[in-house]
Amino acid sequence: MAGLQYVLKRLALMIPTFVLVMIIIFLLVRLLPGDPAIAIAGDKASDADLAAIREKLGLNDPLLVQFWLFFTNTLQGDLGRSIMMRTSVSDVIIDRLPTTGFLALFAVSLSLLIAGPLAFVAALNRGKWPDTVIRTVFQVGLSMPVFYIGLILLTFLAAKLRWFPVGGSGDGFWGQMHYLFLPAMTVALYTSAIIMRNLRAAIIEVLDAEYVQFARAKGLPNRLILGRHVLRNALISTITLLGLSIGNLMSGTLVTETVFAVPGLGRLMLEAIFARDYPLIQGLTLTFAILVSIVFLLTDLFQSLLDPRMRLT
Amino acid sequence: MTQTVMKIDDLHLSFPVSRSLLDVVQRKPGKSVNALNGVSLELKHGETLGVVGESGCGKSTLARCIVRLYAPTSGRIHFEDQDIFDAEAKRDRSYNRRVQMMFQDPYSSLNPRMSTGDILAEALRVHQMRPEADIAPRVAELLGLVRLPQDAAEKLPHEFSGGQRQRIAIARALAVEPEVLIADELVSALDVSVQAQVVNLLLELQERLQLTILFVAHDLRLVRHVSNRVAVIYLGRIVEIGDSETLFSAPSHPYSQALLSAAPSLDPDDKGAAIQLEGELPSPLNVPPGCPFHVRCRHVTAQCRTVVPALRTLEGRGEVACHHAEEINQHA
Amino acid sequence: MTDHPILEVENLCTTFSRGGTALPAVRDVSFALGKGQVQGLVGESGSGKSVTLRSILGLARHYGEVSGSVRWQGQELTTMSERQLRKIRGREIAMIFQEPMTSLNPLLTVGTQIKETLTAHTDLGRRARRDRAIEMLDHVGIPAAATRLEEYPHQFSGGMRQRVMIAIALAASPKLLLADEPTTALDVTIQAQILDLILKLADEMAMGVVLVTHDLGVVAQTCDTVSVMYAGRVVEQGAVRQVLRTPRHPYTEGLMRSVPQDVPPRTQLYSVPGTPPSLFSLPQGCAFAPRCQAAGPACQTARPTLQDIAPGRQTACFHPLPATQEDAA
Amino acid sequence: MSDAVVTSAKSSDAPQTRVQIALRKPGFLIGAVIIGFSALLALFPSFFAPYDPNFIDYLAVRQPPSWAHPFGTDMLGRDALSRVIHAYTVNMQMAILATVFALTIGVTVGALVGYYRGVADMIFGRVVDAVITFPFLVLVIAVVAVLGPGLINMYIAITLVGWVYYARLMRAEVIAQMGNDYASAGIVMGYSDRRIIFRHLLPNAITPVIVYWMTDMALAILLGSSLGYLGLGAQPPQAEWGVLIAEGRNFITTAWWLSLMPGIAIVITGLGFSLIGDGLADLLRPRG
Amino acid sequence: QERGGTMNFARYDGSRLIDPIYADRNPDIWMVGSLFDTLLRSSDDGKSIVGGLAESFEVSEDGKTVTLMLQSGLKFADGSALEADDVLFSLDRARNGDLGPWSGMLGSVSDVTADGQAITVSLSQPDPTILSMLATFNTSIVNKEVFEAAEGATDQDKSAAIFASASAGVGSGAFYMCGFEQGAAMDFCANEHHWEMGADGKPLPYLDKIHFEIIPDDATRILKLQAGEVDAVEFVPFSRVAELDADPAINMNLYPSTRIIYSPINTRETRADGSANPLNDVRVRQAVNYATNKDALIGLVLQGAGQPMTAPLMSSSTRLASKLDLYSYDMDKAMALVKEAGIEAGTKVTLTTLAGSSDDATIFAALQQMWAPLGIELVVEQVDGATRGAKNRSGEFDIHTYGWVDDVNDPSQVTGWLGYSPVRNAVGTGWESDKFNALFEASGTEMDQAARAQQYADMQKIYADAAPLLFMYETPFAVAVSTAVEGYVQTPLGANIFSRATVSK
Ligand SMILES: Nc1ncnc2c1ncn2[C@@H]1O[C@H](COP(=O)(O)OP(=O)(O)OP(=O)(O)O)[C@@H](O)[C@H]1O
Ligand SMILES: Nc1ncnc2c1ncn2[C@@H]1O[C@H](COP(=O)(O)OP(=O)(O)OP(=O)(O)O)[C@@H](O)[C@H]1O
Ligand SMILES: [Mg+2]
Ligand SMILES: [Mg+2]
Ligand code: NI
Repeated sequence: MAGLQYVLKRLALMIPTFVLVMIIIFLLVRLLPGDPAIAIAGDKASDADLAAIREKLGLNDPLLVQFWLFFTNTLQGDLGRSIMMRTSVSDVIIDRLPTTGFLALFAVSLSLLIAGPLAFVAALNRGKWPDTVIRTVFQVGLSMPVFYIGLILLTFLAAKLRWFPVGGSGDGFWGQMHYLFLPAMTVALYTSAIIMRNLRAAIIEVLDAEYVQFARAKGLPNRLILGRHVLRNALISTITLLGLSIGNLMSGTLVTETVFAVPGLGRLMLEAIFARDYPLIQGLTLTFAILVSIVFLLTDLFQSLLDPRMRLT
Repeated sequence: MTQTVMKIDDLHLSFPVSRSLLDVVQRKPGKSVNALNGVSLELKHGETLGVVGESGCGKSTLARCIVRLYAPTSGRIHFEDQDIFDAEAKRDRSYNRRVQMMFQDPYSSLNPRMSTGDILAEALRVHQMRPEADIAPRVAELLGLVRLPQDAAEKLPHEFSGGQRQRIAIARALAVEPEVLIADELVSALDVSVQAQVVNLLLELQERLQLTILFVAHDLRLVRHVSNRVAVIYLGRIVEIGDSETLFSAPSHPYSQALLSAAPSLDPDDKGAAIQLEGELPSPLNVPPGCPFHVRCRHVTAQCRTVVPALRTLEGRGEVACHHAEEINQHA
Repeated sequence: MTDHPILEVENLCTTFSRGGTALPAVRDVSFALGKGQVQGLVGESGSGKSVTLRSILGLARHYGEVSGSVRWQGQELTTMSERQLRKIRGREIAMIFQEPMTSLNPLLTVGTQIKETLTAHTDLGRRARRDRAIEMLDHVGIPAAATRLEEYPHQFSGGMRQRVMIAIALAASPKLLLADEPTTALDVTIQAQILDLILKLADEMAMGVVLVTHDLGVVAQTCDTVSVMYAGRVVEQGAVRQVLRTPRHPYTEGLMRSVPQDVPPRTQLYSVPGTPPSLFSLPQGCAFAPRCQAAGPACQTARPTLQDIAPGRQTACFHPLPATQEDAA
Repeated sequence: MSDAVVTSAKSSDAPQTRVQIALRKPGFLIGAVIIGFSALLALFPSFFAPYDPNFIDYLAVRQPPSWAHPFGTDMLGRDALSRVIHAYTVNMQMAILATVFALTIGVTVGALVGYYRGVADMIFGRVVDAVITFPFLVLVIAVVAVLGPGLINMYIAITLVGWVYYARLMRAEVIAQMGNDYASAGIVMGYSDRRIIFRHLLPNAITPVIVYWMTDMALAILLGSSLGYLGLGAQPPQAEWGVLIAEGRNFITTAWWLSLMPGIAIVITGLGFSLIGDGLADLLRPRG
Repeated sequence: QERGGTMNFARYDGSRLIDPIYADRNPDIWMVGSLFDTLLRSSDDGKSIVGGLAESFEVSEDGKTVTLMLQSGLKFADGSALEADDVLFSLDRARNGDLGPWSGMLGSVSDVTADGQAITVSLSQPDPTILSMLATFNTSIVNKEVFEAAEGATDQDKSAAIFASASAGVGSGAFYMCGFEQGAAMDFCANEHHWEMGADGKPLPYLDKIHFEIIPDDATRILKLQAGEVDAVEFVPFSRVAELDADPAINMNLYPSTRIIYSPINTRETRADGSANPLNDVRVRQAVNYATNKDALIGLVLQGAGQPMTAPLMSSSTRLASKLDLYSYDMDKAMALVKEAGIEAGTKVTLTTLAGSSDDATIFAALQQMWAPLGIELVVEQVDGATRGAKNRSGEFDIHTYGWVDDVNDPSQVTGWLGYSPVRNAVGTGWESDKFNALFEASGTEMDQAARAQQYADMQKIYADAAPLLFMYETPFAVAVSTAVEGYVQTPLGANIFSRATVSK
C-alpha cells in the first residue's frame, strides 16, 4: 500500500533526526552551568552530600557512558526519574501532555478560524481598504510579545470583565475550553497572523491560476469556484506552514503557560531548565520532537490526501 | 565536410525516478526514465545536423549530454578522439569552451541580474580570450556580430525581446570562439518572423566561422531549411538519419513519414494527406520491447514486437532503423 | 453568407493597467462568425489573441477594462452581469485554454472536472452525468475512459490533458467554441489528431469555432476565415484562401514570407525587420509603420482603420499590397 | 540584409529607478520612514532623550505622564521616555546582530548545499529536521543558559539556531534557480562552481531570504524581549523594550504607561520591518 | 466561628514532597506543619517553647536528657492511634544520617526511648537547641505502620509512594493531603481526628478543605485574587502592596518574618580568575556597606514594607538578635574608607543577580548609582538559581544577592550558615575567624541562657565589623487575602498555619 509505505519512509527518516536531537540535547544539558546536585539538595547542603548525589545520579561517569545509558534506556521507553518531581519522567509528561495538547490544538483551531475567513476577505479585496486594515491588524499581533498580549487579555477580559478565568486548566472538555480560551487566543494571535499572511498570498496566487480562470470559463457558480477550486489549492502550502509553525507554537506555549498558570509541558520545560533537571529536560525535548514530528507527518499525510500529485505510487 | 569532429557511440541515459528509502532497504529495482536508448551519431566538421522528434523523445537530453551537463549511463562521446567523460578530460575546461550550447528558453538562459556587457565580458575573462584592455572592444564587436545596438551592453536581459535575448545567448557562445554549437530549440519559443532573423544569423555565422552545429528543433520546415543532415529520434533512439533533402522529400521510416505528413501545409487546398497515427507516445518509463514505434505503426509485424531494429543503410536513402523499410518504401 | 452571424464582435477594446500606465492589449477588434464556421486568429506572441478570447467570454473584466460590444445571438455580453454570464459560459460558449498543463485543477479528478460542468449546465442525474463524461472522453479519443475518470490531471500527458479540456468544453454541447492555441504545446502528430477532432465536432454539431494560433499552417488547414492581429489590432481579415494566398497587408505578407517554404535550403530567409513595439509605447500612427517598407509619412501620424477592400475582406493599411486576379474573383 | 535595422526594445517605460517605484508604494515608504527614524534614535539616543535613562530619583517613582516626563517615570523614578529611546540602541542592535550572522551563514550553507546536493544535502536535511523539531525558544534558552545571559551570548544562541531557517530557504531557492537555464549555461561556459554559485545563483536566489530577513529582524526583537522577560537578554540597567514591558507589567492597572510605551515601540518597529520587507519583495524582483 | 468551606490559596511554587525529613525547599517545609504535628511547638510570639503532641516536657539538670509526656488519645488522620512507637520511629528516622538533609540538627541525640506515654531523649552532650529542634518540622511524627506498609524498597521510595497516594493516615496534623497534581494543584482536607480544639470546642480546623493552585507569575496570581477566583495569594510583590491595601475587598497582610536579604561578599584574597580582589580589604567591604542607603533600597524594592537589618547574622525577630546600628548610610565615612584602602576610580565589581528577578534588577540599578561616588563601577551578571548556587560554592563571584529564612526557632542555624566557616565557608564568602568559630562551637553546648546570649552578642559584633556581607534588609511575608478570610497566619519561620483559618461564604 502506497500510503503505508510513505508513512514508513517518513518514519525511517525520523530515526537519524531523533538520534541527532538526543545528542544535541544531551550535550546541551550537560553544558549547562550549575550543578543538578545543588538543585536537588539545595544551597545549604554540604559538599559531601553533593558528591554522594552526583555519584547516585551517575553524573561522575564518562559522558559516553552516560549517553549510552540515556540512549538505551530511551529506546526501552525509560526516560528516567525527574530530579525535581521525584517521579518517573514519563509519568509527569503523560500527566501534562493532554493539557498542552489541548492548548495547542485549540490554538491551531482558533488560528484557522480567525485567519481563514479574513485571508479570504483580504485576498478578494486585494489592495483595497479591507485588505489593508486586516493586514495591519495582524501585523500588530505579530509584533507583540506573547507575555504582554497575555497579560493584557488577562487584565481586561478575565480580571476586569470576568468573562474568563484567570488561570488554571479546567476539567472536562468544556471546562478546558473555558479555561484555556485566553491562553489559546494569545498563541493564536501570533500563529493566525502568520497563517493569514501565507493564506492570503496563496489565495491571490490561486485566484490568478489558469485553472481558476478555466473554472470561470466553465460557468461554474462562484461558491464552487471559491470552495472547490481556490480554497483547496490555497490550503496546500498553508498546511505545510502550519506544520512548520507548530514548533513555534510550542515555543509560544512556554511563555503562555507560565503567564496563564497552565500546568502544561511548556511551563514544565522552563522549570526543568531552571532546576537543572537533566532527565526531565531530555524527556521533554524528546516529547516535543516526537510531537512536532508527528505533526509534520500528519500535515504531510493530509497534504497528500489533498494533493494527488504528492501521493506516492 | 568530411572530417568527424564528434563521435557519439551507443549513448544510453536513464534518469532514476526517486526511490523511497524503503525501496532501497528492500533492494527493489528503481524505476527510471529511459531518455536515451542507444544513440550513435557522428558530427562532421562544418555541417549542420538537424535533430527532430516529438516532445520528450530525448532531444534535449542528447544535447545536454554532449556539453557534459548530464553524464550518460553508458556509451561514449569522443571529441577529436578524446573521450569527454574521461576523468582527465573532465578537468579540462577547454572542452566547455570549444563546444557551446544555446538554450531553448530565451527568458531563463540569461542571468536576469547581469547586463549584456557583463555577461559577455565574463565569458571573455574566465577563458582569458582577450587581455583585459581588449575586453570592452571585443564585447562591442560581439554585439555587432549578432546585430545588437551598442547601447545593449548596459541593459539587463529583461529589457530585450525574446529574439534579441537569443542573440545575446549566441553572442555569449561565440565569445569563447567555439568550434561546435549545440542549439537546443534555439528558436522554438520565437515567432516566425523573429525565428527567421535568428536562423539567418546562425547560417551566416556558420559560414563565416566554420562552425559545426547540432540544431535541435521540432519545426520540420525550419530543420529542413538549415540542416545538411537530419536525424529523426523516437523514444531515445535514432530511427532515421540521412541527408536533409532526401529525408524530407522521401522519408523512409514509417514514423518519419507520419511526422512529415502531419505538418500542416501552408496551402489551404492541400488538405487530408496526413497519416493518422494511432495511440499515444509510449512513456519513456517503460519503453516497449522490440521496435519502440511498433505500438503506433501501421506496418507492425510479430518481429517488430520483439526485435529491436538496427540502424542500417538503405539504398538511395540514409540510414533507417526499421525491419520493413524496403517493403514500405516500395509501395510509397 | 446566408446565415445570420451567431457572434458579432464590434470594436472590442481591452486595457490593462500595469504600474500606473495603461496597456492597450486589444484595440477595436471586430468580426462576426456564423454557425459552424471556423474563424482563425493569428498574430505573433503578445498581439492580443488570448485577451480577445477572454474578453469575449467576460473573463478579462476581472483584471482589465473591457469596452466595445460582443453580441451573442443578439444578447450583449459585455454589459451582462456575472450571474447571467455564468449561464452562457460553458453552456453556450465554451473555451479551451492555451496551457493544458496549468488549466486543469491538479487536485480534482478529471471526472469531477467534467461532471461539474454538467451539473452546472444540464439537469442530468448522477448516472447520466457519468455516462456523458465517459462518452466525452471516448469522443476525444481517450481510451479506457471509465477508469481514467478517476485519475488526476498529472497522470495524463500534455496531449491528453488538452483533450480532456476539449472534452470539458464540449460536454454541454456549446454552440461556440473559443479555442486558444489548442495545439501549440503538442507534437505535430498529436496536433493533427486534435484539430481533426475539433473540425469534426464543429461539423457535426454546427458549432462555431474561433481558433487562435500562430501557426499559419494550422490556419490553412482548418479555418474558413482568418483575422491577423498586430499589436492588439486586427490588420487584415477575410477568407483563409484569399488572405494566405494574396496577403494585402504588409505584415501578413511578411509573416507568410518568413516561413521557410519554397526557398533554397540554407539560404537567408525573409524576416520582417525590427521588433514588435511595446504596448506601453505604441507609435502614434500605424503600429507597424516602423517596420514597414511601404510606410509613407501618413503612416507615421495617422492610424489606418480596418477598411473593406473586397467582399468579406478587410485590411487596415494606407498602402495595401496590390490585389491579384484570384483575390478579386 | 533584411534585418539590418534592429532597434533595441523601447524602454521608455522604464525610466524610473527601482527605488522610485518602491517609494510610490505607501507601505514601503511608511516602513522606510519608521526604520529610518528608529535608526536615528538608535544611533543618537542621547540627542533625543531628555534625561539620563539610568538616573534614579528615589523621590519621583511611578509618576504619571506629564510635561516634564511625557511617558512618566518608572519604579526607580527614571524617565520612561528616555529609557524607551535608549532602548532603541539595544533593540535595533538586536534586530541586526541577532540575524545578520545567521543570514550570512545560512545563505552560504544553503547555497552550497542546494548546488551540490548529495551527501552534504542529506546531512543538512537531518540537521534541519532536528533543529526545527525543537521549539526554537527552548533551544535558544538552553544555549543562553549554557553561555550565560547577556546580549552577546543571546546573539550567539539565536545565530546557532537561526541560520538553519535561512539555509533552508536559500537551499530551496537555489534549487529552484538551478531549474533556470542560466545556471546550466554557466556550467556549459566552463565557469567554476564558485562563480556559478556566488555570482550567478546567489544574487537571484537571495530575494526571498532578504524578505524573510526583514520579518526575522522584527522577530529577533520579539525574541530578545521574551528572553529579557526571562532575564536572559539585556542586562540591567540597560533599557530594553522587553525588559521595560516586563518591569511595567506589574503596574498594568496602576501605571499602565510603563508597559504600554515600550509595547508601542516594539509594534511600530516590527511594523516598519515588515512593511520594508513587503516593499523589498517588489523591489528586488527582477523584472521581465 | 464559622465552620466548613474551602479556601482557595494561590502559591508561587508547588510542593514536591511533603515529608518531615525530606522537605528541603521552602514550599515543602512550610506545608509540613499542616499535615504533621511535632512534639513541641513555638509559642505564638516565637520566644518560648510550648507543648504540642507532648503535653509536658522537662530538661534534666545536666542538660543531657529531655523527658516528654505524650497526650493520651492521640490519633492520626486515618483514626489509628498515635503511640510512643510512632514517636520513636519518627525521631530515629529524623536523625538517620543516611536519609534526609536535616539529620545533623539532631546530632546531639544519642538515643530515644519510651515508657508508656513517656518519651526520653538522651543526648551525648548538652544541647541548648534541643527543645527548638523538637518543635521543628523535621521531628514531626509520622505513622510507623502506614509508613512501613507503603510500597517501595527504600525509605525514600516509601515516602514518595505515600505522598503520591494523597490519602489520610501518615500524619496527625490539622489536615491531610487529599489531592495532588504535580506542579499544578494540591488539596488539603480537614483531619477529623485532630487533637487541637477550636473555640467552639470541636476539633480544628474550621475549614473543610484548602485548595492550592500554583501560579508562578506574580501578576497573574494577583489578578486571580482580584477576580475572586482565589481567597489568598502569597508572595505578593511589595510593589503591589499599596495597591492591594487600598482595595476594600482585600486584606493585605504583612506577617513578621525571619527573612533577611543580604549579599555575600567574596572576601578571598584573589578572585577565581586569579586577579586581586579589592573586596578582600575589610575597609572596602565596610565602605560599600556605608555607601548603601538601605532606606532608599527599601523604598524602591519594598515600597517601604521592610526595615534595614539591625542584627548582622539574623533577622531582628530571631532570638538573641542584637540591635545594632548596622552601617547606616554615611557617604563620608564610606569615602574615607575607600580612600584609605586606596581604591582607584573605575574599579570593577560584579554583582551576580538572579535572572528575571525584578527586585534584583532594582537593587543592582540602585547600588550602581550609590556606589559610583566610591569609584566602584558595579557591573551585573545575571544567572539562574542553579548557577548562582554553584558560583557561591566555587567562589566565582564578587557579590551576589541572597536571602534567608530560619527553619528553626533558634539563632544557631542562621549563625552557622552565615559565619561559621566549616559550614560552607561562611555563605561562600571565604571569611574565616578563629575567634568566631570558637565562640560558635562553645555556644553549641552552652546551657546557660545568659552566657549563650553573650556569646551571640560577641559573634554579632565580630561579624558586623568584618562585614563579609552587604547587610541589606528584612522583609515581612506579604500575603493578600480576601476579606472573607480570617485566622490565617504565616509564622516568622514561614510556615503556613491554616488550622484556625475560616472563610465566610
Ligand atoms: N533531469 C531529468 N530528470 C528526469 N527525467 C528527465 C530529466 N530530463 C529529461 N527527463 C525525461 O527524459 C525524457 C526525454 O526528455 P528531453 O528533454 O530530452 O526531451 P525532448 O526531446 O528535448 O523534448 P522537448 O521537445 O519537449 O524539449 C522525457 O521523458 C523527460 O521527462
Ligand atoms: N492579466 C494581464 N494583466 C496585464 N497584462 C496582460 C494580462 N494578460 C495579458 N496581458 C498582456 O496583454 C498582451 C496580449 O496578451 P495575449 O496573451 O493576448 O497575447 P497572445 O496573442 O495570446 O500571445 P501568445 O501567442 O503568446 O499567447 C500582452 O502584452 C500581455 O503581456
Ligand atoms: Mg527539449
Ligand atoms: Mg495567448
Ligand atoms: Ni447575413
